[in-house]
Amino acid sequence: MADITVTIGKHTFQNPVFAASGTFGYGLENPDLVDISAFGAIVTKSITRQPREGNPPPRIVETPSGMINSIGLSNIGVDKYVSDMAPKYADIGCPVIMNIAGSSEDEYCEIVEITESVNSNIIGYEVNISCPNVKHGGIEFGVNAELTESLTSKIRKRTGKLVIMKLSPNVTDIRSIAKAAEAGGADALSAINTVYGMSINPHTKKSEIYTTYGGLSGPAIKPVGLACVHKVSLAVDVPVIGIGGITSGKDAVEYILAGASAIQVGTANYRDPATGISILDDLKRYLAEQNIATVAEMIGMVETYES
Amino acid sequence: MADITVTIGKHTFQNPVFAASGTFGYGLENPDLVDISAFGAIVTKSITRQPREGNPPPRIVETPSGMINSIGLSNIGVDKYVSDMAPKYADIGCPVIMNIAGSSEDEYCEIVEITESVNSNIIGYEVNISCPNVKHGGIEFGVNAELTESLTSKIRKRTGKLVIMKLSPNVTDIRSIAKAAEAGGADALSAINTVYGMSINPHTKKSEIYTTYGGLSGPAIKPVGLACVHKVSLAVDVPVIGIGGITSGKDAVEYILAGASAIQVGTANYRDPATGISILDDLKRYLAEQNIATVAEMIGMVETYES
Amino acid sequence: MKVIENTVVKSNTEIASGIWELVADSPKICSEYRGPGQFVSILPIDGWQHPLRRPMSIAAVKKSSLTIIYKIFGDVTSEFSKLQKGDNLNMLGPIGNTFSGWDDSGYDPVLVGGGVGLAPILNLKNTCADNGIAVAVIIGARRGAEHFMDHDPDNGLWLTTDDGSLGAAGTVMPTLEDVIASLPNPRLFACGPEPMLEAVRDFSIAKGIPAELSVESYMACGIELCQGCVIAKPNGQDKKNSYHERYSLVCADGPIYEAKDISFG
Amino acid sequence: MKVIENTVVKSNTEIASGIWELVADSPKICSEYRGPGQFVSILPIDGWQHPLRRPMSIAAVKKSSLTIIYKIFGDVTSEFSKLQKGDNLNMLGPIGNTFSGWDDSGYDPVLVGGGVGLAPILNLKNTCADNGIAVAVIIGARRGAEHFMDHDPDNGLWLTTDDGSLGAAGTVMPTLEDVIASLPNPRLFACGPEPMLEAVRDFSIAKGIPAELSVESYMACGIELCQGCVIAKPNGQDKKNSYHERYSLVCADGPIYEAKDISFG
Ligand SMILES: Cc1cc2nc3c(=O)[nH]c(=O)nc-3n(C[C@H](O)[C@H](O)[C@H](O)COP(=O)(O)OP(=O)(O)OC[C@H]3O[C@@H](n4cnc5c(N)ncnc54)[C@H](O)[C@@H]3O)c2cc1C
Ligand SMILES: Cc1cc2nc3c(=O)[nH]c(=O)nc-3n(C[C@H](O)[C@H](O)[C@H](O)COP(=O)(O)OP(=O)(O)OC[C@H]3O[C@@H](n4cnc5c(N)ncnc54)[C@H](O)[C@@H]3O)c2cc1C
Ligand SMILES: Cc1cc2nc3c(=O)[nH]c(=O)nc-3n(C[C@H](O)[C@H](O)[C@H](O)COP(=O)(O)O)c2cc1C
Ligand SMILES: Cc1cc2nc3c(=O)[nH]c(=O)nc-3n(C[C@H](O)[C@H](O)[C@H](O)COP(=O)(O)O)c2cc1C
Ligand code: FES
Ligand code: FES
Repeated sequence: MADITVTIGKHTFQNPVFAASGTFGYGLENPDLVDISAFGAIVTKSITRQPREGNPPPRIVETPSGMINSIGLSNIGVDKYVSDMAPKYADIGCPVIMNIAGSSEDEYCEIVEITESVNSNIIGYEVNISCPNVKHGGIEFGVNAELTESLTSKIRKRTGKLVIMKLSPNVTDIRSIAKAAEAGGADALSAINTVYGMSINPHTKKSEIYTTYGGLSGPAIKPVGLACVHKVSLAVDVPVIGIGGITSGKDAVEYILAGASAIQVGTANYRDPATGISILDDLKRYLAEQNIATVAEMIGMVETYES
Repeated sequence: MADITVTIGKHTFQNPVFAASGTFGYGLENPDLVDISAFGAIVTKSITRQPREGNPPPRIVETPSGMINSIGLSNIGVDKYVSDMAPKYADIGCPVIMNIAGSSEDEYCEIVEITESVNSNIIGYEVNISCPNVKHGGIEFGVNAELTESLTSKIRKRTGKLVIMKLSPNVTDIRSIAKAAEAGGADALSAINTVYGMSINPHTKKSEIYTTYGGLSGPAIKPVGLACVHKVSLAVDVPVIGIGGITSGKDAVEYILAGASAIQVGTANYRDPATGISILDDLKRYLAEQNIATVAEMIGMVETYES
Repeated sequence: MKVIENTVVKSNTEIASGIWELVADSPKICSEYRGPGQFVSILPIDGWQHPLRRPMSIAAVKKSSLTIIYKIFGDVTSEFSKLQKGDNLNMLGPIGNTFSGWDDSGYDPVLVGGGVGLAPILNLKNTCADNGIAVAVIIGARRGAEHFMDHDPDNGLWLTTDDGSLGAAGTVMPTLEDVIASLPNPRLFACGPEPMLEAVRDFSIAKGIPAELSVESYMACGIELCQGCVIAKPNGQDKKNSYHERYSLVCADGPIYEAKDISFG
Repeated sequence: MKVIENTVVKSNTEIASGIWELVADSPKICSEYRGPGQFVSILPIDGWQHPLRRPMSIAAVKKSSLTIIYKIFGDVTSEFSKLQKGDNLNMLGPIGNTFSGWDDSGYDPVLVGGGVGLAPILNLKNTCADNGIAVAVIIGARRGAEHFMDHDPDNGLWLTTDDGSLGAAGTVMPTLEDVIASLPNPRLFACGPEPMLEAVRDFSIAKGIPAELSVESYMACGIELCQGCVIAKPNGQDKKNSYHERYSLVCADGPIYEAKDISFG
């Protein structure tokens, strides 16, 4: 059988299929529906310094092959996360990556410091600098290379765990942000977070999302995520984690060929939180059919016409 | 019956439904399939200074609720356009907007000068500064506010006809580009051109587009176009023409409510070049049902929760 | 416990204008079912064009048969209406809490339903009947063609129509006032469009009558993952740093709420 | 003239493993049809999930009946296979040019088809038969189950399979060489997968035998609007500022090309 392990920073994951932030809760909500130990890793909902209610409804609307959300980082806050959730990860059989968001460098740093101060099974941080539906939820970092580098290096100083910066596609030049994160000391980059989108109800003439603009996700954005991952993976040396519209093994293969060392399943979890497991089965079948011995050698293997 | 005329610059159009550049040829290809005189206006394929073959195949691939193209501005060039095509517009019963693209200010200006030097039924220019699949096809202007303003003012100086700048969604801040185009003297802005996208064939492991990245269009990008149009229409005083994933009257209504004075139908023409006509019928029915007297009063009428 | 089950359609029929009843063989979900008020979330059958499951109240559970009643609203419900006996339909459920107190002999249950809010009300009505509990039922619709039951006040079933074409003219509210006038200890159970729920809510609070409302909200998951399905709680507004005090997750804490515990946009 | 027509399915049957034949009532397109080689472009039936029409060669036209033969390849052709008698199918056509010279009595037509390239070859074969023209036909497939005709060299029909399970083993090329050996003035007509077309092309050029190939390319519109469906022309490579000299639009100038006029990626 093919070797499906992948290495990011100093961690080797049993497989490259992760669950994406905000689409898998804290990993503890549906033990009966999904065997979490089958995943390469799970990434938690963004955790902030203080608990947050999130945005008023409507927070969700469906669009063609996609959906817009504006949850507004609703979460229990780092204190409660560290005291109530983190201990439960002791025996879930799957590495947990904590996604964090903040409105200032201090806030991000405090979250890391608090988490580092306790013993936990959290193996690293995915830093959300790309949330499109909260005014001060990190996006001001994600669109600015200098701020990205500075924030990355401050977090880097505070932890020996994995530091993964999560990039926004809503920028003119994602490569420059990616390079800044790498320069700041990131172990890896995740791409992409959601794309700015809007939807209107023609009957009520109202915006279908409270914050007017929200984040577009799902199959509709798969081509956008693939382009970003390919660009970023050529621009940096650290591993890239591919996200955006992944629903099948075929999609996962496209992302890995484009340059992703691992992938995250987002919106598809809402139809079935076990989607990641069927993706993994598809991926294994693909490797067998194609006689590919390791996932590692597939990474970035896409053949382009021009270079 | 409701008044469906809309005014852009000094032109009043019989209705707000236009055909989008690159999806309706030169407007002359399929006289039997579509009654072109029913449209508010048609926008031609981008015309360049010299004829262009365009990119090598593959140029097209389907994606979930969308498609990626990388045509590479294949066109007959301005000289032939002005001599062979423009005269045919004398009696097609529909205003024609000429879309132009170039790799330098001079090129754009020469195209305008050549076109201005002859008598024609062309009522204005839509300036493509947002083509994602040609290295020097205008996108370097569309991502830079200063270059946008300078190019707009140079074109403005050369024509009394409509000048419409066509914006790219692939930027961090579309408002700043929009404001620059307005400052440069544009009569109107079109938004959006296609979104960067990529697709890979897992069996061949090849890029499905020759240029690796192409432009994503179709229903998948409707939420992106709507968000851009809403943002831009709040940022500038000139009219905005909404484009992106419009397939139905419902879609057109959403764009107008978001702030579009007119809309363009793109990818949907490939299924049926008469889509614009059915959109118009839907729109009229909507106005009647909602007791709205004029399209003009609908523009930007969306009710948002926050302001 | 919630399960995802590939159910098998047993029947799918139009029971009133634009209103369909679908019965599916669904042994796993049925065995987890806890009572009227719960719902399932159904996978669209057109691939990924519509990424989100559609929540639908459970209208009946009989052995391994699960019934839903749905109104053709848009693309996905239109597709559902084409399903035929033997086709598969992927459901997630049962989701949510249940109506409570209807089996408390100190009360006289009054059930109010309207539009697609009919399913859980019918379910509760039939469950009460099975348990020998007498109830009053009021069902509203815009016009007679949308009703599929008979106006039969003598047997405790009142129909209303906005256009007066069947039963009492007007909304359910005047009929509700009439009905409770003769009941010593009414307890309300309502499900229907938001204006109806709001009217029932305000009325029940004003009169001090206990009421349970089944509410709807836009859902991406139905299983506490997305945080999308929130409804505002009137009593939790002011906390500065709080979580789930101002907003409640309908898929986890609902869809049944006491009238005083929710407010409408 | 091209038309868009809402055709009505008359039959839809699996004629070989994964290969389906669909007959539709299509009076408008049939009345515009000009001969073997032309194709239609068919609207997917799952809404906008698949935005692009699917090009399919015309396999036969009889009065107002139009036949296509399709292979289940992906989502859209899978959906097509579920169509039933009476269902609608929206087609745009007829598109493209036709095979030529097959009715020239100076030549001996040899038809070569493979995979989904079968449809136009069958069409040409039957049209020749209707016109009393004798032809040799060679059809290739990977395995016997993909064939639906009988290997019958005595009547001018050769089948080949890659795995040798039916007819001659191997590709169509050895059989083609055998067949033309006995013909005074062969003229080739081919449609099939790219490797087959390339082999026929190279062979015909090497032997100086005239050949027409029906090619495929990815199409967004089929009506000259998108400029997507290009194929490279070997003779137009060097112009600096040219339009449609290096690339030809398959939907406008094809799908039939003389072998020497095209090159493959
Ligand atoms: C708890 C609950 C129970 C419900 N029970 C029933 C029932 O018993 N019978 C019935 O006919 N309907 C019921 N609904 C409503 C039903 O889910 C919608 O009518 C259905 O989703 C419409 O889908 P559509 O594609 O046909 O229409 P669309 O055109 O997609 O949508 C029309 C409207 O349906 C609603 N809707 C669409 N998608 C969702 C979603 N993912 N989550 C919530 N709402 C959505 C929105 O209000 C939307 O504006 C219930 C909803 C909820 C939340
Ligand atoms: C001129 C022409 C004639 C054809 N005639 C036939 C025929 O007679 N019988 C037959 O079975 N097939 C024919 N094809 C091929 C047929 O169009 C594809 O098999 C079909 O589109 C597959 O669709 P799908 O959704 O099932 O598969 P998908 O999974 O979408 O696609 C599989 C492959 O089909 C091709 N394809 C998909 N969309 C298009 C498109 N819009 N334009 C062109 N190719 C596309 C691509 O190569 C793609 O990789 C023809 C193609 C062309 C260009
Ligand atoms: C409802 C919802 C909530 C999300 N919440 C978060 C979040 O809290 N933090 C974060 O970094 N990303 C969040 N995301 C983004 C996803 O992790 C992912 O980047 C994005 O949805 C694209 O992947 P997909 O198309 O597979 O969903 C959220 C996405 C959705 C749909
Ligand atoms: C095949 C194709 C070719 C296009 N060519 C041009 C072009 O030449 N010039 C231009 O300004 N826009 C071009 N566009 C962009 C469209 O005009 C439009 O902005 C975009 O497709 C979004 O609209 P849609 O989703 O309705 O297609 C092209 C789009 C497609 C799909
Ligand atoms: S529907 Fe997703 S949390 Fe309730
Ligand atoms: S398919 Fe669009 S130009 Fe040929």
